Amino acid sequence: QEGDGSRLTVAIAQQVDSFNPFTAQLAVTTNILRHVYDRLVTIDPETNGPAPSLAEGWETSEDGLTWTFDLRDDVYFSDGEQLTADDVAWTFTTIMENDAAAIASGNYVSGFEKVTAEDDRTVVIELDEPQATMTALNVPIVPRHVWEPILEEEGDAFSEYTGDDLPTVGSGPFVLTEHSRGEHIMLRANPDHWRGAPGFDELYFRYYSEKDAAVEALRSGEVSFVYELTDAQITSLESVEDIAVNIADGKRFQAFTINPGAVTQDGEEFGDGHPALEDLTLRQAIVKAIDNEEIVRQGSNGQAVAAGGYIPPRYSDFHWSPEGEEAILDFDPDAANEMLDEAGYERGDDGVRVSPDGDRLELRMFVHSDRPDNVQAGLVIAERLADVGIEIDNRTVDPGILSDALYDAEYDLIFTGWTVNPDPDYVLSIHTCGALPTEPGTMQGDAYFCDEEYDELYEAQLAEYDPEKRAELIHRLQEVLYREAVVNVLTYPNILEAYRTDQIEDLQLEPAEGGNIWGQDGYWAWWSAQPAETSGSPTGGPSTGAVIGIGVGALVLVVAGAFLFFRRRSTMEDRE
Amino acid sequence: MSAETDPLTAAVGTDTGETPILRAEAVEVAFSSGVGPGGGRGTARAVDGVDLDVAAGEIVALVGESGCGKTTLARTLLGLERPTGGRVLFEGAPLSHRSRDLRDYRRRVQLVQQDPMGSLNPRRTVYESVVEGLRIHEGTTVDEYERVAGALSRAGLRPPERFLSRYPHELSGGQRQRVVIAGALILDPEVLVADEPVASLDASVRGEILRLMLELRENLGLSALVATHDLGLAWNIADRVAVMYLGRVVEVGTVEEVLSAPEHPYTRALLSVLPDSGVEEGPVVLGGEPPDPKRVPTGCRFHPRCPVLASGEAERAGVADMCTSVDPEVLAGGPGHRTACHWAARVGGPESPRTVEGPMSS
Amino acid sequence: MTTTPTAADGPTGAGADDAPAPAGPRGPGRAASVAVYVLGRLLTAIVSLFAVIVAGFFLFRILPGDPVRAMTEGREVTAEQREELRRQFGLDQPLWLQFLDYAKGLLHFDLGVSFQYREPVADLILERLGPTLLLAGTGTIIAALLGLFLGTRAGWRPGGRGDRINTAVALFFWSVPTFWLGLLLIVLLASGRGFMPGLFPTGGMVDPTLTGPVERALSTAQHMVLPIVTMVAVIYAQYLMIMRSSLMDEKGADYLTTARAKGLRDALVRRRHAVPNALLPTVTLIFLNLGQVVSGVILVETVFSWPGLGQLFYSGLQVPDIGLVQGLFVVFAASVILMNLLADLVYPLLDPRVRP
Amino acid sequence: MSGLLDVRDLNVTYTSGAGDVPAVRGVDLSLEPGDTLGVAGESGSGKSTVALALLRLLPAGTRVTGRILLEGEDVLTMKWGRLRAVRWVGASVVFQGAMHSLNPVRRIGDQIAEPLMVHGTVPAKRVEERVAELLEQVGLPASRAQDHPHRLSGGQRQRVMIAMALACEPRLIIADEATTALDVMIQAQILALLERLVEENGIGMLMISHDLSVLSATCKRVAVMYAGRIVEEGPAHQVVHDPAHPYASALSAAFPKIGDPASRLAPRGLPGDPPDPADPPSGCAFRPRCAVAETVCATVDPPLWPVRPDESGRSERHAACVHVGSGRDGIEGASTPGETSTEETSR
Amino acid sequence: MSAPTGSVPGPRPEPPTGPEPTAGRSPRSLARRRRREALLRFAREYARNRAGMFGLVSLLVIGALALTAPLFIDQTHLTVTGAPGDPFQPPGGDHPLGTDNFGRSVLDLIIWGARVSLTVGLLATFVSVSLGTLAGITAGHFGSSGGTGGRVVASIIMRVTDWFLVLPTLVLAVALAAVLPRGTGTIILAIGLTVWPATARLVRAQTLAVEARPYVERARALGGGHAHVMGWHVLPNVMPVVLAQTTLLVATSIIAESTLAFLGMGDPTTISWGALLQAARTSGAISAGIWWYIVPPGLAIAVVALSFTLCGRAVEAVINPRLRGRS
Ligand SMILES: Nc1ncnc2c1ncn2[C@@H]1O[C@H](COP(=O)(O)OP(=O)(O)OP(=O)(O)O)[C@@H](O)[C@H]1O
Ligand SMILES: Nc1ncnc2c1ncn2[C@@H]1O[C@H](COP(=O)(O)OP(=O)(O)OP(=O)(O)O)[C@@H](O)[C@H]1O
Ligand SMILES: [Mg+2]
Ligand SMILES: [Mg+2]
Repeated sequence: QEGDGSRLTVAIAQQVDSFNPFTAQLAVTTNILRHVYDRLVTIDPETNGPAPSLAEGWETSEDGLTWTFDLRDDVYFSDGEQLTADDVAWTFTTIMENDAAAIASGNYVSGFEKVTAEDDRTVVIELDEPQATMTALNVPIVPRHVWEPILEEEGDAFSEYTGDDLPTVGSGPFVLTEHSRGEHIMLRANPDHWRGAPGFDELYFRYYSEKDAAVEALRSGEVSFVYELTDAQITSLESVEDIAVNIADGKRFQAFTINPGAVTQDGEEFGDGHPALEDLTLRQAIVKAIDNEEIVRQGSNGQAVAAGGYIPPRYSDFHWSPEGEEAILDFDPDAANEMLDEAGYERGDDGVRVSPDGDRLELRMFVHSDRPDNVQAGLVIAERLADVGIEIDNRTVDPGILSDALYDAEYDLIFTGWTVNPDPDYVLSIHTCGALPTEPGTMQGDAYFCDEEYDELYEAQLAEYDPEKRAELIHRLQEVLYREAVVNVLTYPNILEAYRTDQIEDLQLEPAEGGNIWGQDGYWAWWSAQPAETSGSPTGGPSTGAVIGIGVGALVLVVAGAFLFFRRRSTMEDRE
Repeated sequence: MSAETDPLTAAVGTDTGETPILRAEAVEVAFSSGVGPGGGRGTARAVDGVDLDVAAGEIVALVGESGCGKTTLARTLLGLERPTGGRVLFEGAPLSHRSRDLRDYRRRVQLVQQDPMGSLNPRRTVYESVVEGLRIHEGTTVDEYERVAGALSRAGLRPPERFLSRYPHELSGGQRQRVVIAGALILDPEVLVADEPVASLDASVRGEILRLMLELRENLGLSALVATHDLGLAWNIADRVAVMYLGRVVEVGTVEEVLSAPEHPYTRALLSVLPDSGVEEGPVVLGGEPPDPKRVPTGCRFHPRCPVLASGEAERAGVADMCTSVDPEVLAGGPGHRTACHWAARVGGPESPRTVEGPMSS
Repeated sequence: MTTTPTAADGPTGAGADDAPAPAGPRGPGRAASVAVYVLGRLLTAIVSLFAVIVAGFFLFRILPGDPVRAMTEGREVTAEQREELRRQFGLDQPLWLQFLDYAKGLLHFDLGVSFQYREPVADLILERLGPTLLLAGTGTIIAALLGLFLGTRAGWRPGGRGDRINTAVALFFWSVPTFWLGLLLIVLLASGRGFMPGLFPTGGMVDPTLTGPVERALSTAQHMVLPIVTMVAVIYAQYLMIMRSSLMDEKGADYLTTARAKGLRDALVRRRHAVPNALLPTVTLIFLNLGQVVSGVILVETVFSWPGLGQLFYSGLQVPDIGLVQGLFVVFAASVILMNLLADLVYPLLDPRVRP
Repeated sequence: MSGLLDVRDLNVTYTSGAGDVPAVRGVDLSLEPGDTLGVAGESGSGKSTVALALLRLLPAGTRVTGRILLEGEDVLTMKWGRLRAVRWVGASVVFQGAMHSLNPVRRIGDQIAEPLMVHGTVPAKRVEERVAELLEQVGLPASRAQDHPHRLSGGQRQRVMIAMALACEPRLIIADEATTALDVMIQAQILALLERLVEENGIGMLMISHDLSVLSATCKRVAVMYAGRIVEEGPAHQVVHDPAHPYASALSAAFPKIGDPASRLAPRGLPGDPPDPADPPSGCAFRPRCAVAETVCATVDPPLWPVRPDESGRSERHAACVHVGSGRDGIEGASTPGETSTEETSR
Repeated sequence: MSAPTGSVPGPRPEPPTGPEPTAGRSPRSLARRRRREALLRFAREYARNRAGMFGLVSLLVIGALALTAPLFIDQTHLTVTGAPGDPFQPPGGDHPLGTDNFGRSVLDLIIWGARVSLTVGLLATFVSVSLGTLAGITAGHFGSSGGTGGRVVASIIMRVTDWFLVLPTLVLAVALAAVLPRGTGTIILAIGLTVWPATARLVRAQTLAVEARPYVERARALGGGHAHVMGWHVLPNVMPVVLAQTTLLVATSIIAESTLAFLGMGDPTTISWGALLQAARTSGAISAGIWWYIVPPGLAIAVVALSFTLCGRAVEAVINPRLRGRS
């Protein structure tokens, strides 16, 4: 038995797709692999900017096409081999050259020309075009001596290789040692990690397929940490002794997009979006009729922030929010009604407006049935739009149906939402004209949005290495999005988490102010977490618990049995 | 003692040569067991070639021991069982198994089942059980109530009101049987096929029921085939009697002929065991198990239990070999006294020597 | 018309003066006929299974949604990455080719690959089969025994106090949703709030830190208590009700009077005579349920995070992981088929009358 | 008075369904070991009810009063435990409709063995042997013990029931239409068997049957029931062949005799309506159907009188009819009948 | 076949009322009168059963509340934007059962939810019980006495039933619910179409047992056709099984709705008991100890199910001759 050390238990729900860092995509696995493999650059919890990790420093060539990373010289894999520039170069090259290995991180290297190991400590990356996201390469660096043989052996089947040879060999603060599917995942601390040993000896992920059960497990001390809580759960946990709740600024935004008339990149129209929605006035009126504050209140029970721009305020540099004059789409149902009246949307007898072309404003709204906040927001929107004479056919459906509707452009309004990375490039890229489908059904983004000004701004920000200038460009991008009222952000839901203070002493949030614990872009939380003084191992109890439980069960059985027996005894005589 | 001149027998004219109203022609019914755990292979030849006529207005008794195929024959006559060989004729026409034809047929021919316990639906009242046939054929009629009451009182359940709303489990065995009879009579059938109709009735009620049958025959020309193992019943009402053994009729003739001057050793044994039979030699109790229709013995089917063969009398008559190897022919169904026995054919009956009808092919 | 003696029908012979022995149940052809019966059943089962496989395949293909999109939803992927996935799972091929591949795979017990886990579905299922069988098997057996026991009580004296209380309680549990009851049990008995100590774990199957086999077994038993209680509470009513009504049907039978007349205790009359007869219709139901129970534990497994097939299905459904869901569908259906087959084979043992 | 069975004033009233049915009204019976008492009577007259009452097997809710002394113990007031001990050992029953009285899912061997085990009549290892013996006794090969009831013919099932009834060597056997479903051949065997048992083991037998010839051949004494009462009782031969009560004589006359030209094609029944147990006619229940009824019959329900008594007023036979010898005197003498005569029935 | 099939297996359904002035009535009106009287008698007997009346009354009350709900519940109070209270108010004066996460009164929601839940429960049960009974009786009847043609029909029915039977109910319901458009109708269909095979199996087994009884043969010997045998003999004898199934299925159907919601197949925008439970669950009310949001919907389902059982029990007591006069 080796469980004497300190252990931190996390309740998780999502299943493991793969521990192959080249193919793992699900949030749980990427989160876990983040603790197993280091990246070149990580994020600084204090500043929210790039921070050195494997790379001590980096520099860019004049034309911005060549990046040189200087590696630390004290990084060892858990099998004792040193990590060198060769490992880095091999990792990137493999992703670039092998389709199967590109599944997880292919998007980061799509602009790479070549990656070379200058010497043991220096990696040089050459780009096709300038790329501002180079300090946010979320690519795990793997030991070449371990993975090269695997890659060769698996060949075409590499994409199916799930990396279940445990323990893993990585350079990160933890080593993945055990995985029992659907039961638990075990990580042991890497005491020789270059950044210093983690506080806990073991990181233990335990499966709870039902969130309420996980919360109860937190109450009973069986787990140390739960995440993705609801408002009601947070509220009730707040008052519990030895439990701390953490309400972090959201990384996600919740939005709905309006189908402005779907077209392919060649301009071929398809789908059956409501024709009137091509009209900017109508789209803007729809947005004006919706009160984001109310959605925060009703849809998220206050656990969200009403949105303006596209990028959550957590990323303060990139966040933009319409102020004063800019805030043309603020909640104002009267103004919305007026706009519509003026634009010729007459109200019919039933109070529903009819477009100037004679189309009744009955709009299909698709809502994710599996997202309670979407469902609730959907209800609010449907009711609010009724106020301005728009009838909503609320289709709260399976994700599958919803995505079919989206890709076939057979919707009018549809819910969406993204988790935004510290570098927002990707979520911005999906609204460029290049994200439009080449043929129906192949869209990259989540709205049929295409705007020249937007595309120009997007290209510009990608090539802009100066953070402040880039932030400015990104603000303007969001303004365009806001104005066009195709992608309409409603709220930024808070991240709700809780942990036991009698098990976890102290941990690092990311960002330090209003940051979250689970799903950090670095590994700060679990690396920094310290066992509490009183920390009894959370699972230290079960054997006594087992004894009590089984004892009680047995007692109940015995009592019931005795009762039945005697009852029978007493009545048996007099019965026929 | 011969009853050939019995006025009643003559009156109903079994000898007139008209087509019999109901006729079994070489009827064979074999049950083949399916396959399944528990085994039980082989074919049970429950009825193994029976010719039997029931003339209009005639009452025929079918007697025989348990398991000899009486019930099966009765069910076959009603079309409840399809014969595996031969056919059933009603008024000279072969019985059609089309459901419409069967329905009409079953209006005119009624069955009284052997088992009064099981023949009544436990969830139906007496009224409902009796009226069932009426409803099937005539729907609800105005005089339904009267007819039900009439049928019940004719069957001896008087006053009928007392029984109408009872359920079968509230009746005595005899009362159940009478409910079944009432249910059959309510349709005024032309032919009644009754399987042990009075087995659980006391003598007085039974007499009453039998008298009712005779009355119906007189007034309405009812014909009947009564399957029973009760020879007294045959004596009471039947014109003719057919003795069955292991799926075959082994002796047939008028009641007087068969019961007073039995020829077949089996019939004689039957009569001898009646409690107050006047047989001097004492009861001839046949040994052994009742024969199994799955294994019909070769030769005369009765030979393994035949007292005549066992006592060596057949040997003396020189037919012992035939007994064990030659199956006597199927007896014709019409009037006349016939016996399927090699020994009887050779030496004749004890009192009135007769010949067995010679081997014939039909 | 002549009747020829048929020698084939049985041993007869000149001079055989005792009647041929009755054909006992253990005739010579018994083994053969049993084999034919069993084979026939097996064949039917196989045909059903095939039908199910076809149905499963096409049923899940018409489910809306593109699995690859669903898998990559919310993450930063390029069109090429998606295409790669699509190719990997053979989703780029025409449907009939996919089916042929699938059918071919089935012959080697290859149920395809899970989109979500990137692992052969068969492996995933095998891995989870044990826990599910443990949970579902124990639960059903307890529920059936409890239901039959209480149903016997209730049906023996219908309308009595025991009957009223028993059926009311059973129906109450029957009418509450599984997840509702399960979660309440966790709240009440596992979380240790208020004065109640946390008696049972909130989920999972075994405490992984334990290594000794005895300890692990004990820990598993402890982890099983709440799921089993939930499962039993929710399903035992069905057994109770069916047993009750068939026993009531049987109550008027004459053989019960016989049994009583023999001087049997009331309990014996019930146990030895009434129950075996009343059990016959119930057995059908038990086997039906045994088959369905594997899929029926979806909710219990989900609530109690039991690492079994149900939870696997639930997770597959969330994605949706067509390969997995379809594989599970086949497995669930196969379990029903298997149980039906067993029922067909067992029933004749219970009811001599259906033995041909 | 310490006979095997002594029934006094037995009344049974069914209460289920539409109203009460007084099926048995004041029946007295007594039986000595080694005796056979036959019971005949009209269908529905309460014969089976009496049989069931003897072991308290009537459906719940049925009202039973009177006294049933089985070897001196009153069955009606027995504790359940004692009653169970008495059942099948003290007295066993072959039910009417015995074909339905077997459990369809249990092997007949087990069913026969069951009372043996329950009552511990024979040691466990001898049970099988005993079952085989019993089956042989009733003319079934011992191998049939392995069969289930549905594999047996009606007659065979009936014989199984008889074998079962004999299992514990009871002091009293109640055979309710035990041979009705049997063909004459087997009936003869069974009757012979029963007679032998009664004789050899000195057990008592209560035999209910419609077949008067069977009763007269097998039983020492016969009782005739009508409308829930015993209307005549006496030595079998006399009651069957020379009945005193009008109903008994009607019954006897109705019984067919093969070879008797008088009954040929002339079945005799009994005219008139059977009595309604729920609403019996005043006076003698048979009065409405009686050919020799008089006015007095409408008021007096006669008890059992001695028939043709000897000087001391005793007789082997009793009948409940005002026309029967002392009966008339009794009524005309306006003495209270009943007590004396019923007392005399039991020797 | 025009055989009359007494479909109401009422108590003592025939008039033992003596020879009445029946002259001048047509058989048709007589039949009608007979049926009416049977029904009346049934009602009278039923009314004597206290538990049955209790169940009936409570069902009627719930049904009446559900039907008249629009009269006393302000529908704007059921909307998210028009919620009258604050989220998660505990039970108190204004809201006897507290409020949900939007601030809507849980009591109002329960009453309103009865509309959908009862509809789902009743219709789905109706669909599956009638389908199952029909299939079971037909298969059982023709399988045992239909001649070759009948046997073919029976075996086809049974094959189909068996085939449905082996499909895992829940999985199939999920697939159906996913394919069909979301809504109450779909739920009803998904439940109704997947639950019936079990009923069919049970009914068939019972039918086979009944068919083997001599009274069925007697009916056939009387000339009764298939319809007669099935309706007059088989149906009353399978009623206990059917009733037992029905009482169980009502609850099953109501719950199935919430189970489908649990699996993500429900329509969270409708107000029903199942949806309420699911909403309570997704809002984390259970672990947050907001019992007033979780317990009432569960209890409501239980009450309806119990009431149905009481009714079923009473019907059974009335139609079973051996149970008559007890309880
Ligand atoms: N469905 C069946 N399957 C197989 N064998 C059968 C079937 N029905 C009857 N038999 C057999 O056919 C033979 C004749 O049976 P049947 O019922 O006709 O005799 P029975 O003369 O009416 O006898 P009983 O006097 O006992 O009623 C019996 O041996 C019986 O076992
Ligand atoms: N459970 C019951 N409820 C009401 N009445 C009943 C019940 N059982 C029997 N009876 C009635 O009681 C009377 C006596 O029935 P019993 O069975 O004792 O008659 P029995 O003499 O045995 O007639 P049988 O010779 O026809 O068998 C009958 O009139 C019968 O209708
Ligand atoms: Mg028969
Ligand atoms: Mg009787």
